[in-house]
Amino acid sequence: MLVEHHMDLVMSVCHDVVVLDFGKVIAAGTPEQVRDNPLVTEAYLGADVPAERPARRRARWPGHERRRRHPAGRGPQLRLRPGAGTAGRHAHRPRRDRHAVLGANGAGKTTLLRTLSGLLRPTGGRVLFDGADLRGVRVERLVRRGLAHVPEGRGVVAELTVDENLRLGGLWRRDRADARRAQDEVYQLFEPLARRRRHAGHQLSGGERQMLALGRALVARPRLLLLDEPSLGLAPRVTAQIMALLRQLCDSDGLTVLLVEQNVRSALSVADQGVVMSLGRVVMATPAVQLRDDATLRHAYLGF
Amino acid sequence: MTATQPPDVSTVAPRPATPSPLRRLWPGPPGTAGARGSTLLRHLILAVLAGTAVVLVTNQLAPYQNLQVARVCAFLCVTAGYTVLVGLNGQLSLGHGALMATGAYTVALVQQGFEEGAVQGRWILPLSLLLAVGVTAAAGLVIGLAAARLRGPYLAGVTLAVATLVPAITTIFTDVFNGEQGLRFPMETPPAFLGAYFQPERWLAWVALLAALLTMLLMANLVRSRFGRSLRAVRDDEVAARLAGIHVARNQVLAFVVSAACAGLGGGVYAVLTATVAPGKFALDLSLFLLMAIVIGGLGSLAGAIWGAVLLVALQDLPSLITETFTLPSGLAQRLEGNLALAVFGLILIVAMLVAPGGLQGAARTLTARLRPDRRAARR
Amino acid sequence: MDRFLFLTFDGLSTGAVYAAFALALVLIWRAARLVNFAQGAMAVATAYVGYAVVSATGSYWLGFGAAVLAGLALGALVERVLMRFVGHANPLNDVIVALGLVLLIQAVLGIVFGNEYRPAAAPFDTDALSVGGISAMSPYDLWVLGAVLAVVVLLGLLFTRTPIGLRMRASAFAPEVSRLLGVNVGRMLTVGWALAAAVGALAGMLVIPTGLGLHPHAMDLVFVIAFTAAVVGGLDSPAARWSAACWSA
Amino acid sequence: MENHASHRTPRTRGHRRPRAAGRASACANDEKQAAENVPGVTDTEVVIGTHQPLTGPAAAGYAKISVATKAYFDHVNSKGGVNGRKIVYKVMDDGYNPANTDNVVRKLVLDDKVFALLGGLGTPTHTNVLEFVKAQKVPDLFVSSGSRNWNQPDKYPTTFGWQPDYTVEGKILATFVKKEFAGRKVCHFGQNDDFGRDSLAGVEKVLGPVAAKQTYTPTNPQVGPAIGALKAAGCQVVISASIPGFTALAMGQAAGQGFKAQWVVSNVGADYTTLARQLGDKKVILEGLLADNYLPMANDAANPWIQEFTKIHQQYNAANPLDGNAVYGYSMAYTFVQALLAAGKDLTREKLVGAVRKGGFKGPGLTPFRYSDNVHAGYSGVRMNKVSNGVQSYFGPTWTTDDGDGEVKESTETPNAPPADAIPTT
Repeated sequence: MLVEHHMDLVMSVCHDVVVLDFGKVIAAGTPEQVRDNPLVTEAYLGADVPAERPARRRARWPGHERRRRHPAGRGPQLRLRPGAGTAGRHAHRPRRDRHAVLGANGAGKTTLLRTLSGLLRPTGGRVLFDGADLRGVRVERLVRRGLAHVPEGRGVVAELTVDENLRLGGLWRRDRADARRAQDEVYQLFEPLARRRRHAGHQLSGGERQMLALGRALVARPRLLLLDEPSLGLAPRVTAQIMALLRQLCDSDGLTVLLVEQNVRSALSVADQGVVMSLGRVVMATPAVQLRDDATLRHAYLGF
Repeated sequence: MTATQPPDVSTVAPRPATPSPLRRLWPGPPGTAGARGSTLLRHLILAVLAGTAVVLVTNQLAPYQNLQVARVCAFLCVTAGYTVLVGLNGQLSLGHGALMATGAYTVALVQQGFEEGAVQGRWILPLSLLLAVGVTAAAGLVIGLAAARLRGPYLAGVTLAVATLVPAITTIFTDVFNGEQGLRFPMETPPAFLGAYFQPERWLAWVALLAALLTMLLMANLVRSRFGRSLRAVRDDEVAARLAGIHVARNQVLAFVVSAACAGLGGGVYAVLTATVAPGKFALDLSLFLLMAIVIGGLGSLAGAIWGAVLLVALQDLPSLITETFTLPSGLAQRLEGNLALAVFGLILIVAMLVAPGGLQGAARTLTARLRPDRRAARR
Repeated sequence: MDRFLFLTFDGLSTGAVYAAFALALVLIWRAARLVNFAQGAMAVATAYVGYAVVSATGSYWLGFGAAVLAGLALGALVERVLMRFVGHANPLNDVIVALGLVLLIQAVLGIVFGNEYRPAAAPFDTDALSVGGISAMSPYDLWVLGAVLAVVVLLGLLFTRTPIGLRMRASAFAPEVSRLLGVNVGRMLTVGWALAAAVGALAGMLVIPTGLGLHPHAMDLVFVIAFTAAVVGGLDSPAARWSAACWSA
Repeated sequence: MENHASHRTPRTRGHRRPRAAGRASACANDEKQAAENVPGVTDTEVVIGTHQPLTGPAAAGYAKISVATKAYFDHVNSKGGVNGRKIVYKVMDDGYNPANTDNVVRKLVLDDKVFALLGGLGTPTHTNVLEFVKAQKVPDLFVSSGSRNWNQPDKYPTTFGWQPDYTVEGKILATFVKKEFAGRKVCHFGQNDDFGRDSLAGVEKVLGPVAAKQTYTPTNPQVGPAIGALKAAGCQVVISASIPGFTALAMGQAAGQGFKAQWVVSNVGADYTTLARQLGDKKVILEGLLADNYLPMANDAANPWIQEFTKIHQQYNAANPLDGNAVYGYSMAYTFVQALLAAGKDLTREKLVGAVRKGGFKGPGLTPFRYSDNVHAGYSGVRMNKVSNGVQSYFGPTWTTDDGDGEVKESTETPNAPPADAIPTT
């Protein structure tokens, strides 16, 4: 018996496949049967994000009125040159505001983000942000330059309260008043958090933790947001809400988002640009629309 | 690198019922029973060779050097078992000095009992050592049972308390243990057939050597046995070990008992070497020095245990060596005496940990690997 | 009954010192996940500094301040030049380096000051005050209790009420996340060590006048008791630690 | 090698093991050693050794004894040594840890091949090497401790004590207390080893059971509870067998608890200079302290012995104060030189042991030695002293007794004058 996430492997090795989703068997049969099951596709790729914005109210990027627009009217430019990262990657120049990095387990997506934010040291190449090389800049300084990274597993400090977690996000800022404001805005944006201010991080649900991690990153008023698997372990509806919010944040402001996702469909529903990685390399970078709509392409690069 | 192609499922044919491929992935030579037999044999040959070599060497040594050989062997009994516990099973005990004390006091009390009863015989020594192993193993069981629920610094804390409590017990039950002054029993003398002028220290070295070889032999086989593998499994991942069918708590308790038994034997031999025991010999520093010895030797490695045992003995001679080597003005000399050696030792510890955290054995391994051209080529 | 009361009061101030020392151990445990076996030796070293200042200036309070400052400096120094470079792959490495440091510090103290007990003056009378014919606590005991209480309250405020306290807690619990949020985790570690060593120095200054005097090994027993108390009480639960410290006293 | 083999053959015949080659060389070594001259003695040198707590918790004060002993030997060597031999005094640090004592004594005897051991310090430490010393037949002179262990000529024929043993001292202190504090409640405070036990035994021989007795462990400075118990028992006189650190601690605690009793302390822990140093500002509580001693007081500048010792001290040991520890070291070294002289020019271990057994040494001490063929104990008594106005000085008679049931009597010994340069001539 094999418990696996990686579909390539599963398809090549197994005769019988059973797919579980939240503890329920949603499909069983030969690999072919399973692959064609729409429920499986949804579980794996995620449901389509609803087209309309959340009805309650317009999501607002905290402080977007005050934010200085980037001179080019866009977010900062991110360059990845060949050789960057552990195995060397193809050149990749995202030119839009939202980039989804896609790929199977072990493709190097998380490594890419960790290299960008300096948690890992690149073996070669450069990491340019706003034209400046980020190599050699200490991780804790990057947030001052406008780069926020929400790590995989959400990174909520479980021992601290919601309020302390949020405060932590703005501690580095000299403008205490604005940090305070940003914090209030996050509470407005994520109402569940406001209700649980005094609760410790470990008392929150998965969705609340994701909100908290995202909100905490926003308190820093970043220009580039690196998001690692925000949908991991979340109910599809919560994922949808978060994706919608991301889209709004980018639209309403010059925030550039680099999103790492396994949940391909929801990621592509948000992204302008899709970047596919495999075995540590960027194998394709193309507009998200193309990846989303072209089944052959998706099939070829993402295994479905 | 090209894009990953979707798999062609049709080519995957049903496989015939062959033995699980996992079987082949499992490391180890084919034919397990035969392999184990040969391991035992290999270790046995190695032990006999090593023993013969050391015996030959002891014949050439002066009394004091033989005593040092004996001391190394006594400490080796302890460090071998200790390194298995800390290095392979991942349980940090700071109480092994106290376990040595248990063995040592058992030997002393047994021998004193026979002395008072005017019983003599060459069997008293092996019997008292056997009892020392038994009693210490029982003490190890008690501590191990408590320790099986504790991890990391908590275990260290409890065993540290043991290390300070056991010497204190001797001052509380003064009638039995004679407080700080400890117990004395008759010196072990060479058997008559070796001749009246046989060097007593050489005989002591042989006794200690036998104990050390026995311990090393048992430990070497244990490390490569099923039990040894489960020790490592528990250290690396308790949950995985549990899933693999290992009874984690039992495994840990057993590791503690085995290691305690070794400490008991070592402590017993150590007591025999001087024919005395006293709580001051098994104070907290001994436990800490034992730990340093196995860590500097290289945790979890039996060869490292030898390094550690040698280090422990060398350490005792360091102070006099340093003060003899340098002649200093008397005022300064008084302050340097003793202190300088400790300072040097502390510095060595720190530097060793920073430069060679794998211990001496790790450093030796790296060095030999570097010196061997074939390995180097293979690495490129 | 008199004696019982006396022992209770006597135990209270001794327990407070042990608790303060245990607190120093816990501070480093929380900040760096290691038990600082050199805590006792470091505290003795700072006490030597303190008493050197006392004998030079004649003022206990200057010496006391100097000891605490020396604690801050020594803690930061040990973290910056030593512990930072220890490989943390094996937690034992920290233990060994700390033990090496113990030997080194005690030997250096022995070389510089000699291996003899030096008198350590107490700032207050150590004679017990008599309340209704029962000798209860001495002014010195009161000072000890007050000082420890003040330290605990101040540390509590520091950790819960100030940005640096929040930073320290965050970097202890989740160092990587904290770095991503702009917290200089390395610096927080240094601050943690400095604070812990200062608390240890304070405990040393409080306990040494009640013992045999100033000596390179003066804190050995205190360390063992405090460590046992800290572990029995739970390195991660402050309330239990207090009761354990009082119990062990 | 060949000649040795011929000696050996009859002894080992029939028991030979296969490893003949190895054994042959082994026995050659052994016999060569046995045939050698007296260890540690040449025409120009005699090497002796000792174990001392130069570091560790017992180093306080006691570390200065061996320094003084060495200074005295330097002095003697500068005047030509003893019988033309210079004394080489090897001092090994054992940190008061018995495990180290084992090691350093074996190193001294087996490796450095010392002629004799002199003044090994400490009861728990030296107890550990008795069996070894006996097996090696090394003269083990003047152990620096008042335990009665050293006085077992049948069991340990080469070991000798030097200072008055704790039972002798206890008997004399108790006799004094019985006389001066008749009717008072007398209690005992002691170290929980031979020191405390032997002292208590001596006290109870004279006084009968004491009203209360408490002990302390030298590794634990918490003496509060023990002192509290003595106070609770209503003690009016406390006879204390404690080392200096604990005398100071106990008296400090007693003052702290408002426990006002007369302290009568063993000479081991009653050196005023040491106590005052430790108590600092609180040294006033030492006023009226009663203690005993058997050597000239270090502060007695009029004493001819102290005058001689001061000269030696200034030349060879100026870095340290001339206190009780230094006087101890000088006096013991003086006795050793006497024994060495008495052993004669053709020095052997047997002769040295014989010379001490013969006894009759006269030196700085106030009482005679007890050495004889069946007594290996040193000084036979003490004299009381008292601290007044910060000065510790003798008063009253000198008493002597034995460690058995012998009565305590006043000594008739007249003080000896030191020889020229304080170097014995006979």
